[in-house]
Amino acid sequence: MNLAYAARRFVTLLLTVFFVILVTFFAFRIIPGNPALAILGTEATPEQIQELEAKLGTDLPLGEQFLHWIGGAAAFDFGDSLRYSEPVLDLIGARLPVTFSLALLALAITVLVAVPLGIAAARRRGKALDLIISAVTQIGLAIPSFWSGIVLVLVFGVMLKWFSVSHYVPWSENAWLSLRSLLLPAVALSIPQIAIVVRYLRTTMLEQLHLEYVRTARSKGLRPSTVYYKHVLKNALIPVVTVVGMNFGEILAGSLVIEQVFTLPGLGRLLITAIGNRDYPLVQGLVLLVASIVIFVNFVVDLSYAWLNPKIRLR
Amino acid sequence: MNSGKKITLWIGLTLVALLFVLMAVSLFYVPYGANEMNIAGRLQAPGAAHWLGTDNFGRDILSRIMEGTQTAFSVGFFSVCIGLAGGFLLGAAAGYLGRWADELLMRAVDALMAFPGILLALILVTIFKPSLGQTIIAIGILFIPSFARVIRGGFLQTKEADFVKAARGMGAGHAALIFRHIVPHILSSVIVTASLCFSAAILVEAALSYLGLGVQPPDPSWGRMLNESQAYMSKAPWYALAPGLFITLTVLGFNLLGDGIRDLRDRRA
Amino acid sequence: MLSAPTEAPPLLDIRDLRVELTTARGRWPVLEGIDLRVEPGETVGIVGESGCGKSVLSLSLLGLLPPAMRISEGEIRYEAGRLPREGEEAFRRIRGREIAMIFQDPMSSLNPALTIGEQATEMTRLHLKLTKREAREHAVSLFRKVGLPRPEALLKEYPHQLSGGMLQRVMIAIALSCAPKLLIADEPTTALDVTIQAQILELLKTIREEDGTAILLVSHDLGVIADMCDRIAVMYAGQVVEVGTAEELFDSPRHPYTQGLLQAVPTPAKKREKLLSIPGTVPALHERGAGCRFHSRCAYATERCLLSAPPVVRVSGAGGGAGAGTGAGALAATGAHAVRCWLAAEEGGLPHAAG
Amino acid sequence: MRKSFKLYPSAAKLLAVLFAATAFLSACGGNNANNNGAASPSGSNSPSAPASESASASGESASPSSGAATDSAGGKDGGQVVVVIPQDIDYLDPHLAVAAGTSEVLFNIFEGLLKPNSKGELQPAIAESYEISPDGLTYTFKLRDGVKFHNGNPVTSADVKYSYDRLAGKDTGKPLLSSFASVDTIETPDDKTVVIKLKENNTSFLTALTSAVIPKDYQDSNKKPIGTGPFKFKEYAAGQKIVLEKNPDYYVKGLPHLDQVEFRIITDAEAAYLAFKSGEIDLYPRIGTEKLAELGDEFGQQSGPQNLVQELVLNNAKKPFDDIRVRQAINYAIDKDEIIQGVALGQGLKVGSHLSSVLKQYYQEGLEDLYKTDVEKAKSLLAEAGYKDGLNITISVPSVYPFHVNTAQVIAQQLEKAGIKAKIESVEWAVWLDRIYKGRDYESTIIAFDGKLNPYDILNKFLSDAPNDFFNYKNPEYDKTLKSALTEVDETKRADLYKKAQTILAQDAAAVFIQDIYASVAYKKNLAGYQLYPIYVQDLSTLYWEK
Repeated sequence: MNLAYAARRFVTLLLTVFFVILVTFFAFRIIPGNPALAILGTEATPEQIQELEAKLGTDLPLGEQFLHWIGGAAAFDFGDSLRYSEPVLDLIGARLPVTFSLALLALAITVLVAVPLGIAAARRRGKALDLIISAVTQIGLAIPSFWSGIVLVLVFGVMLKWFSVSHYVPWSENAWLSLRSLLLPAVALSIPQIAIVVRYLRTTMLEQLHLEYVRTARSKGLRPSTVYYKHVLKNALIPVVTVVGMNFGEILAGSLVIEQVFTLPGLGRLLITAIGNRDYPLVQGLVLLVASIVIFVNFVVDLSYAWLNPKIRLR
Repeated sequence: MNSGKKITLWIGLTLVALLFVLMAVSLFYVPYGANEMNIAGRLQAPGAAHWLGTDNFGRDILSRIMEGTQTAFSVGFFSVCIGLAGGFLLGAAAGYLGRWADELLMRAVDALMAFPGILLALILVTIFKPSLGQTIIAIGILFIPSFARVIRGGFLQTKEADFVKAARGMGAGHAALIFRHIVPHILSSVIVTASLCFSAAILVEAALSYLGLGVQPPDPSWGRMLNESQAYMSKAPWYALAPGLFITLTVLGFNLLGDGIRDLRDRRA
Repeated sequence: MLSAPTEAPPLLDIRDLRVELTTARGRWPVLEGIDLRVEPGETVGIVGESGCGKSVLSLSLLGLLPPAMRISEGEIRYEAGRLPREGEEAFRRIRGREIAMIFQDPMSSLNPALTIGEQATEMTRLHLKLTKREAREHAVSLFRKVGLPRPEALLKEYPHQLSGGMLQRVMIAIALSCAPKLLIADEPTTALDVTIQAQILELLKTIREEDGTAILLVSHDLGVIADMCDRIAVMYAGQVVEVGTAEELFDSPRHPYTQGLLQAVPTPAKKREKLLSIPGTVPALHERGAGCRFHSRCAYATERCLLSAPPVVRVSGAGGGAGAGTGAGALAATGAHAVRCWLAAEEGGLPHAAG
Repeated sequence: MRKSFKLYPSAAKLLAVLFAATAFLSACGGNNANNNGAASPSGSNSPSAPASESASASGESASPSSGAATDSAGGKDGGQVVVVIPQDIDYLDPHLAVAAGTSEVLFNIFEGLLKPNSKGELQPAIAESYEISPDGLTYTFKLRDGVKFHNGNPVTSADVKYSYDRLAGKDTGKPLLSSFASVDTIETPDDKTVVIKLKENNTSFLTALTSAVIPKDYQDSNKKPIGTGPFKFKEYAAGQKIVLEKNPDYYVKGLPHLDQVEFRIITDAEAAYLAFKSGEIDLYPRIGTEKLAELGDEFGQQSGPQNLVQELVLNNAKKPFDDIRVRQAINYAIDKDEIIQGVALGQGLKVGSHLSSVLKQYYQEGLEDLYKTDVEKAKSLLAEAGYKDGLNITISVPSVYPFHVNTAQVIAQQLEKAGIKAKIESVEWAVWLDRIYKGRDYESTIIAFDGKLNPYDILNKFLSDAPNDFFNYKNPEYDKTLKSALTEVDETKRADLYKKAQTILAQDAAAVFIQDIYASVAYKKNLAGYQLYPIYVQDLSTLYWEK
């Protein structure tokens, strides 16, 4: 039953990805814009353009191009970027670490900040601290992350000069500088996520606090902090992890916008440039990749939720 | 506890009402024309003549913010309408027909929902080409799955309820059943979703316009203003603060409103 | 004014305890005028239908009352020291180390996300300052003692992997791990099936005999109580209505409620006979009037029962001085058989001062 | 581009101003965001440029940019510089590269037989000297001694022949650069001599010889380009950066000063500005005027007019702009000064036709105020044309250029006063190129044109049969005038013909010629030796850090 469910979900997801790609492929080719022109600029002669089109293969019939692309994609060959004449996979591979470390850092910040806040709110439910936290999280949900990004840049990058604002340093080069270059965007990205997790964690904590094992733990004379952080948190986190997992897609998508604010050489900027250039293989590759990652993460989280639940939860 | 939850509702209502009034006023009166330029008086700091200062063309920021409420509200309203209409068709069909229709439609909805919103909006808006109308359509499409899910859930719940069965037993037609009996029962969930989607619409529009893909000049849009203000960040920080603040306030207002209504409903239930 | 049969101070001495529940509509007494003593090594049972406040009483002893409830009057003494009414820190020093507690449903009382070993060792590591390794060894020896198979392997398992009976043994082992002087067992067998029930009760008996641990056994099942306890307190609607030794209560129950409870106990003799159950239900908090709280279900109720609260009457007792006992003392007096009933007062029990 | 036109023998003097290495619309290449300032301005010979120029006697000067070379003492050398550029490059292969943004980078790696200096004058580079036959058909170049490729091999005539044959498309039949279409043969009598024979005279041919010389038979130009320039290619990360390092064997003594230069690609102007302010970027070419004003004294800066003409382009073939009265009315309605003040913050020079005053020799003065702002006149012209009750038009602007978008907003305001309602339509750059520039499907648009020192190459866009006449401008008289200018030997007469062509454009109100947008560059205070060029290049060889 579980296996059948998983299989059915998986097939659905494959179809989703295929559908997204189909739409992306044809829609982008129907709208105006010519990759050859975008590459060569205004000074190109019609001959130069034709020649480049022939070289790029964008002069072939659409169906043929699609079959060709799908055929390649099935073998993990996503073709060459029209703009950079490099394999799409290489380009994506070079940018993926940026977006990924940004998303992971944002995730880490989210967890580090949201967990104590959520617990504090649950412990002090109804008290001033709880109200303040809940007000702040409401605001956190409402602030557009690119705006908080702009403000962070202004304050920390330009006025205080504490952080790098454009120069991305890869982890491999210098972990500390890399962290510094990603910290501000990660903070901007994590603000709404923190708000979501705090609110969710507070609710699940409160649900957990009614459960009997909490009373048992207290009856053992444990310190309140042990009770909250060890006993309750571990249980409350299970649903929270699910929420975070589900939101991973949103973080990833949010990083697409934030990269623009902080000019990080990540997938988002690659995608926006690729759209501007009508770099079809690159756009398709990126959309396919992002869609696959998000959908796959959701799929895994979804399954783990269904699977973990009966085992971990009693009843 | 009780009053605490009501405060949410009241703050939300107040914020939304204030913004609504601001929008209503802007239809008839703005201090200066939103597009009226005064090159000599560019980038003035907030003061008596211009409460929120002026932008790089010497346009009054307050006037632009006020007219921006029209953009924000129309994006919110119309995209929610599109989402609601589409979501109602899908959700009602799935919930009312059940079985394979339900399975099929809900798989589609799941698929759409699994896709990050802003990315979808980005692709849609590129395909449709950037402008106010197309932005609304793109965002509206984004909301269809959320509404479909809520409406389907409501249908499934109420379809089996006694009063619906009774009505069916008394020979009520499909349309009558849906509109007279089921719809009123799912109304509150739909209102909550609408309210939350409204604020989401404003956020997405702001993000798209900020990326230069949404509403285009000279239409005053808060996101667009943020985009333009970035060039004058250190010289005229108020320019970037005002639109950001209004986006936040509007989103906050509708979020609180939605939460408040939900709390109210939950307590009644 | 009361003479205790033993020289040492009682292990636990509850005096005139009142617990209130605060709601939006006001404050309601959940427990009222509770007097109860537990001597070292003694097993005291608290019996009553659900909703009569047994669990609240046991929770109040360790400061585990829900946030909306608080002790508003009276005091609890432990080894002659007074326990605080609230305050997490003060209770923490007693919980687990001095007074341990086991609960009704072992499956929900253990943390589903932590291993058995983690839950079995954290208390000894905290209170007895054992090292991780010592704590594990200690836990293993306790697991053996409570009759758990393959104790080492158990440490690594999660609660959902064990059966209810095993879990309750684990709970008991954990509760005993700091060698507490008092074990509060709140319906320890209710959630278990009958054969397991007997085993657990056997285990509790062994513990009492081997370790000399005093046990406060809370149960709605008079049969369980009878089997285990030296003395029994019967609770009804937030009050102790009758207290006495097991023999006294079983041989000569004075309160109509106690009598009703006894008739409801299935015994081999009554097999096939229709069990008599008490008609009606325990009155809710806001339904408790000025008179006897049992009057609505009592076959002997008179107008007086409705109008004024019955006195506490001592019907016999080791300390048995005539007229002894205020309300606060009579029911608590160890060894005394006392009852809160107009009927007993009229029948020539030892009248309460107020009566 | 046009491939066949009649040419007369040209004098060597011509060179001073003929230059076509990088010729683009201002909008060129960049497909991404950019400065608030000009779309893609080229440098100009700014009066404040610190670099000195050697007197450029046409054929024989020692080095293309020797100014800084002579005084290069030991203290100047070393260090590295990070330069921000707004877009990625299209090809590393200099013969394939078309985009302006690429040429400005490759300028530091490659050289041709000739090379422009910062005044736009052509100087011998790989060639040491040259002669042109009186009939203008035979060019004889003598190569300089000691010029080496970055791989260490000396440059021979065979390399030159290979490179220019490749550009002329000798193998494929399709020239890579249209200027080479007129090449008949390239001969190499010896290692140091190159003789180029043309099929027909072409006054603009010499400028084509600034095209890069690459090693013979070298196939990896697009991966690891090898040239002869002051810097050699080190590393390219697509969309991120291009790193060059010092060419220690550069034939100009003492140049370059820097050990390494990095072109960092930051497509977002705001981010580039922040990076510059925070000190991560050392040199910010084409910084927006707004930003420049904001920088203050902490940074060094230069700015001046350049060869970049911004226009409101009107589709002459489309209603209502097919009516000259409408075009004139719009010209009257627009206040160029307000645009210069409001959008360029004064950093622009009013123009009256399709040529910048940078080309003094050919510039027709007095056209700037041919249509002095006059709302009433605009209204009456409109009424004459049958638009008494107003007119609705659409201005399509490439959304990647905030400068043009801002201009559109100001213009819309101005037109409204004359009863013209202008709707602004933002289009993506890719769409602009495809639909507007190539497809000519638009009413009006705003763009800037730049980058050439040869007036013919600038003005030929308006020729009726020009493939890029997206103005849809057709005027036989203009065609005749411009074509005769190309073949006119006499300098003065030729200049007059170019001036006449400008006047025709202005009188026909072919477009609204707004301004030559200043080029501005900002750099760290202790960075010296920067030279503004009137073309789209960055010459980093003369940069050095002040100690």
